[in-house]
Amino acid sequence: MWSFSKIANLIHEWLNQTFNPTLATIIEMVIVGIAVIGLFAVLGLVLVIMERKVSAWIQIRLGPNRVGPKGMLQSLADTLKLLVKEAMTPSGSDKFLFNLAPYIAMMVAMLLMAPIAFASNFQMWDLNIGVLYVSAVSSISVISILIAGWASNNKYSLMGAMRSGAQIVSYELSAGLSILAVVVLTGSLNINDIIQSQANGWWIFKGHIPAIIAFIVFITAVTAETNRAPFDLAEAESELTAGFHTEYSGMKFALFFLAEYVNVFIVCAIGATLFLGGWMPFHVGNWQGFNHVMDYIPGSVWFFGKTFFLIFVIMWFRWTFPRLRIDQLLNLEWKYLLPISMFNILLVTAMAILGWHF
Amino acid sequence: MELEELKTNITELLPAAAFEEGGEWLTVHVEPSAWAVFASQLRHTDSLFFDYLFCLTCVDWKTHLTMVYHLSSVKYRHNMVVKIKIDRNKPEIETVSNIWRTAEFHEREVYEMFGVQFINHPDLRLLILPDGWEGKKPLLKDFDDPVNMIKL
Amino acid sequence: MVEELGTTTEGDLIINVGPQHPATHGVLHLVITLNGETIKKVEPHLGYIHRSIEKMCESLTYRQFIYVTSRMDYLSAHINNHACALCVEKGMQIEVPERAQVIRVLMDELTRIASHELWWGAMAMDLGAFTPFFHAFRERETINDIMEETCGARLTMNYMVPGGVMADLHPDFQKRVKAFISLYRSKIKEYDEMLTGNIIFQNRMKGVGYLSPEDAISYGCSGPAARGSGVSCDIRKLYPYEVYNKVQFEEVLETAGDSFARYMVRIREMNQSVSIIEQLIDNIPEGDYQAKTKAVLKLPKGEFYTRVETARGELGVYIVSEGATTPYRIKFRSPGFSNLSALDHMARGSKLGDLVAMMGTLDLVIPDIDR
Amino acid sequence: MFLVKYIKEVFGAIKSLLVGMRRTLYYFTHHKEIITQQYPDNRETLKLPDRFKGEVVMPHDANNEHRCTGCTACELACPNGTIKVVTKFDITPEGKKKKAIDKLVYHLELCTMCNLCVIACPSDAIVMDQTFEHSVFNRAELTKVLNKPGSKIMDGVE
Repeated sequence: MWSFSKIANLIHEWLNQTFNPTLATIIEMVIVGIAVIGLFAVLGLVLVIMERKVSAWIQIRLGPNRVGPKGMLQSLADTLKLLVKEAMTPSGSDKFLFNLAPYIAMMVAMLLMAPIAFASNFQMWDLNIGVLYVSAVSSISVISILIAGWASNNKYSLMGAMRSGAQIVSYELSAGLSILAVVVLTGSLNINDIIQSQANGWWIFKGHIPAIIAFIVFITAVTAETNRAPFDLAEAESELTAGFHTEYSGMKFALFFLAEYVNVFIVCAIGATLFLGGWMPFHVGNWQGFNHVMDYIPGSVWFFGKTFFLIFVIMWFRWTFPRLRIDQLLNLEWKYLLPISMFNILLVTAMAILGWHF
Repeated sequence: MELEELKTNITELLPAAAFEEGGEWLTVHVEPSAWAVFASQLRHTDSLFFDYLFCLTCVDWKTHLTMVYHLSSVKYRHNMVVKIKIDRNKPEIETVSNIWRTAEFHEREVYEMFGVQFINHPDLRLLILPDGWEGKKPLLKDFDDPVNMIKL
Repeated sequence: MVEELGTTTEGDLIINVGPQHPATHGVLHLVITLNGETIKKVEPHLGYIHRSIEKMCESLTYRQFIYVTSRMDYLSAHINNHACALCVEKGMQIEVPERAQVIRVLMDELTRIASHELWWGAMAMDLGAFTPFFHAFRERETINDIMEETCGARLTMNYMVPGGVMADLHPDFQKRVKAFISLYRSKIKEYDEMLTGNIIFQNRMKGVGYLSPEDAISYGCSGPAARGSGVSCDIRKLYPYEVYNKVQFEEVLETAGDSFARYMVRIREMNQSVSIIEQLIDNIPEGDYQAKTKAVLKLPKGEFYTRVETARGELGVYIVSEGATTPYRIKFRSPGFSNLSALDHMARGSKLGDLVAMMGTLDLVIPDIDR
Repeated sequence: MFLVKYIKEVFGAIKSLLVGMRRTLYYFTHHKEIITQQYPDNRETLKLPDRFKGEVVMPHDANNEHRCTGCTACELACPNGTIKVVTKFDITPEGKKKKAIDKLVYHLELCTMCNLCVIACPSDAIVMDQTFEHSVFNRAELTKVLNKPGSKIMDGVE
């Protein structure tokens, strides 16, 4: 069976034979870095065109259809436009911080890539606290938004940044708690262990209703954490023009834009890993024949299929719902999501102790 | 309320009121000095209860200005028009924005378009014209703007 | 709230919403004093699109000035023209043929639906839901096509002339209006599914921008803005013009006085308009579409005032005539101007996000406010 | 009870959201509902109604003859000064002087397509055309002379 892990091992072995181990590690790092940046660019292009097509079809439009076949190269053209556009720095801004903010946003998104398992044994960094790492690093992204809003010297930006701060800090909680539900069920923080534990069925099916509740809470919370509509208060086009990136243009804006989409990809990948089994094919209990057939579909296809399904759900949210107000947003978190997920953790713990899950 | 009945009621309130014939609605001419009290009476007298000021404007008659107030009562559904002649060289009249809140904006519009000073208006500033507008008031008949007005 | 609303103190955030802002739908400029996210004061600055239409009309003849009024409230252009034509007819005492009256009412109601459709989409977009905008345009486009076929233009029709309408109805008119009604009936349910019933939308609208009936009257609000507070002010019912006294329709009233009530008034008003059209579409009387009028119209000396109900509220046309071919003074009492004056009162103490909902449900059209 | 109310609230909210999502999913999957018109590509099929007010034109027949008598009714009817009629005097075969148009100048940039000139014209010399692509690179191109060079008035039009 064709798989990424074999190619990766092949390269690893060849490098170790040719160079000394230190050099080989450095070369591997460079390769991984380039691969991540490449993945970033491709993800950005694919997700932007996907978002535009999804929104167009929902809005009874055609969407981009002129550049390339069926408009598929539209986002490439957009990138080109953003690259040649003048990246302005407003005169009253804090120039260092203003230019730093987009890079922080990018860096956070890149760091989050590390523990994600794209296929069986195909992972940049298999660390034993993968899930904890993800939730810890993802909360750094608020810093880039706060810096951007503060350094712009624009009232709209500042308000957007402050909203975003309140929002991300509070939604971090329920996202963490819903992740914890799966951690309790598996008893491990390691992403590979979590995926392996779903070999006989995904947690969303095995975990009864509590897992479904955790999944819904997770999807809601990460939508808010990535500042996507209906929780896009940091941008809130009709209230704050463009929120924290009002003053950004050209490539600096593009970095924010890209970071947003990559963040969406990452949280959906985490969601797919935790609840839908990551690269693990669809297995049902002890139907050996069925499971065997499913194994013929490569793990990476499963992984990307699940992730893109979740991305579609998040886009579907965006093009259906109106935006919440800032106090309602916090109400939703503190009065609904947090109590529900806390109660849910209790249920899941009881379930895990009593072994009620499949 | 019928026209005649309205007329008697108003004569009771303000014996000096002069009525104009021929209009669709009852039209009353009032002296500027009597207006502030009369307006309050129109609004608060139970049998009249003119609570809806639906139009407030000014007409430049070259010799004088006339303030025109169109009043209506949501409760009784009767309408009337109040007209007040004011001096063109020193246009001044008491505000009614404390009685009908909508008058605040309408009076600001009349102030900048006709130059009428509304006494006791809470916030008499330019509303439509650009800040720092000097000179003639645009809706006066002798206003002339050779740059922006196109004569056909 | 500790601090006094309506004042500006040290440390307050003053932001300019507009003249270029996504939520103002035009060049409205609001200077907002904020304490955190809470609005303390809203101060409108107008005039960015002021063309002094009142002054312009003083140099246009009674036939010519009607077209300018399309540019005031461009979303109910037809109703504006109607008001002017009615005022001239009142002055000249022209008897309008029954057919022309019915045509006018049909066009008015179609315009009203088109205007409310656009409002629905734009308001949803203000609240962050982008999809309804395109769905509303689908229905509105059908009306625009009907208008284009009969009047020759899509937005600023100039179909009214003193004494009737400019041209007879297009032969396909009835067929196309019926097609529109069946489309409308099938799609209006989706509006409720997508927006009205949505929990986020209801939370954004309910209890936001409360306007008591007394305040609504005092601020001179009219149209859906006042009817949402339970103030009966539909000119079509109170002072019927044309054939409005011959058709059955209900004056839509909601009592809550908040943004959601104003929203519901407009949604229900669309249904009432459709029912008016249904009553009239098969009963268009035969006859002339225009009364015989003199080539040069001269209004007798005097003052004439007409009130009509546009999509946004009560439009008053006040003509002072000196017996010449042009009006001596003309005043348009535009609904938006008065409705806007209530915005400050409504917005104080609410959140910045609510301002968008309030402006959305007041349905401000800036050229109508500035004139 | 408080808890029952709370749970009902949550489920009601989720249901209302799902109703909206079902509607948008319907449109996502039903591409026949798409109403986009791809404008420059559909020029051939795009037909505007006959009454559409695009611009004022003066129809000429095969003999390069129009119906305009130069009465300036359109000029008087126009609210914006869009039309300027320049008249001249022709000598008729009988030797009489007759008023005729030299040029009918039409400023498209001032025109609001209000149709008042067309209904004012006593001899139906001008009509509204259905063109709508009016953009040009030079403003002067918007000032047009409606009568074609060398044209003359049709026989029998007074």
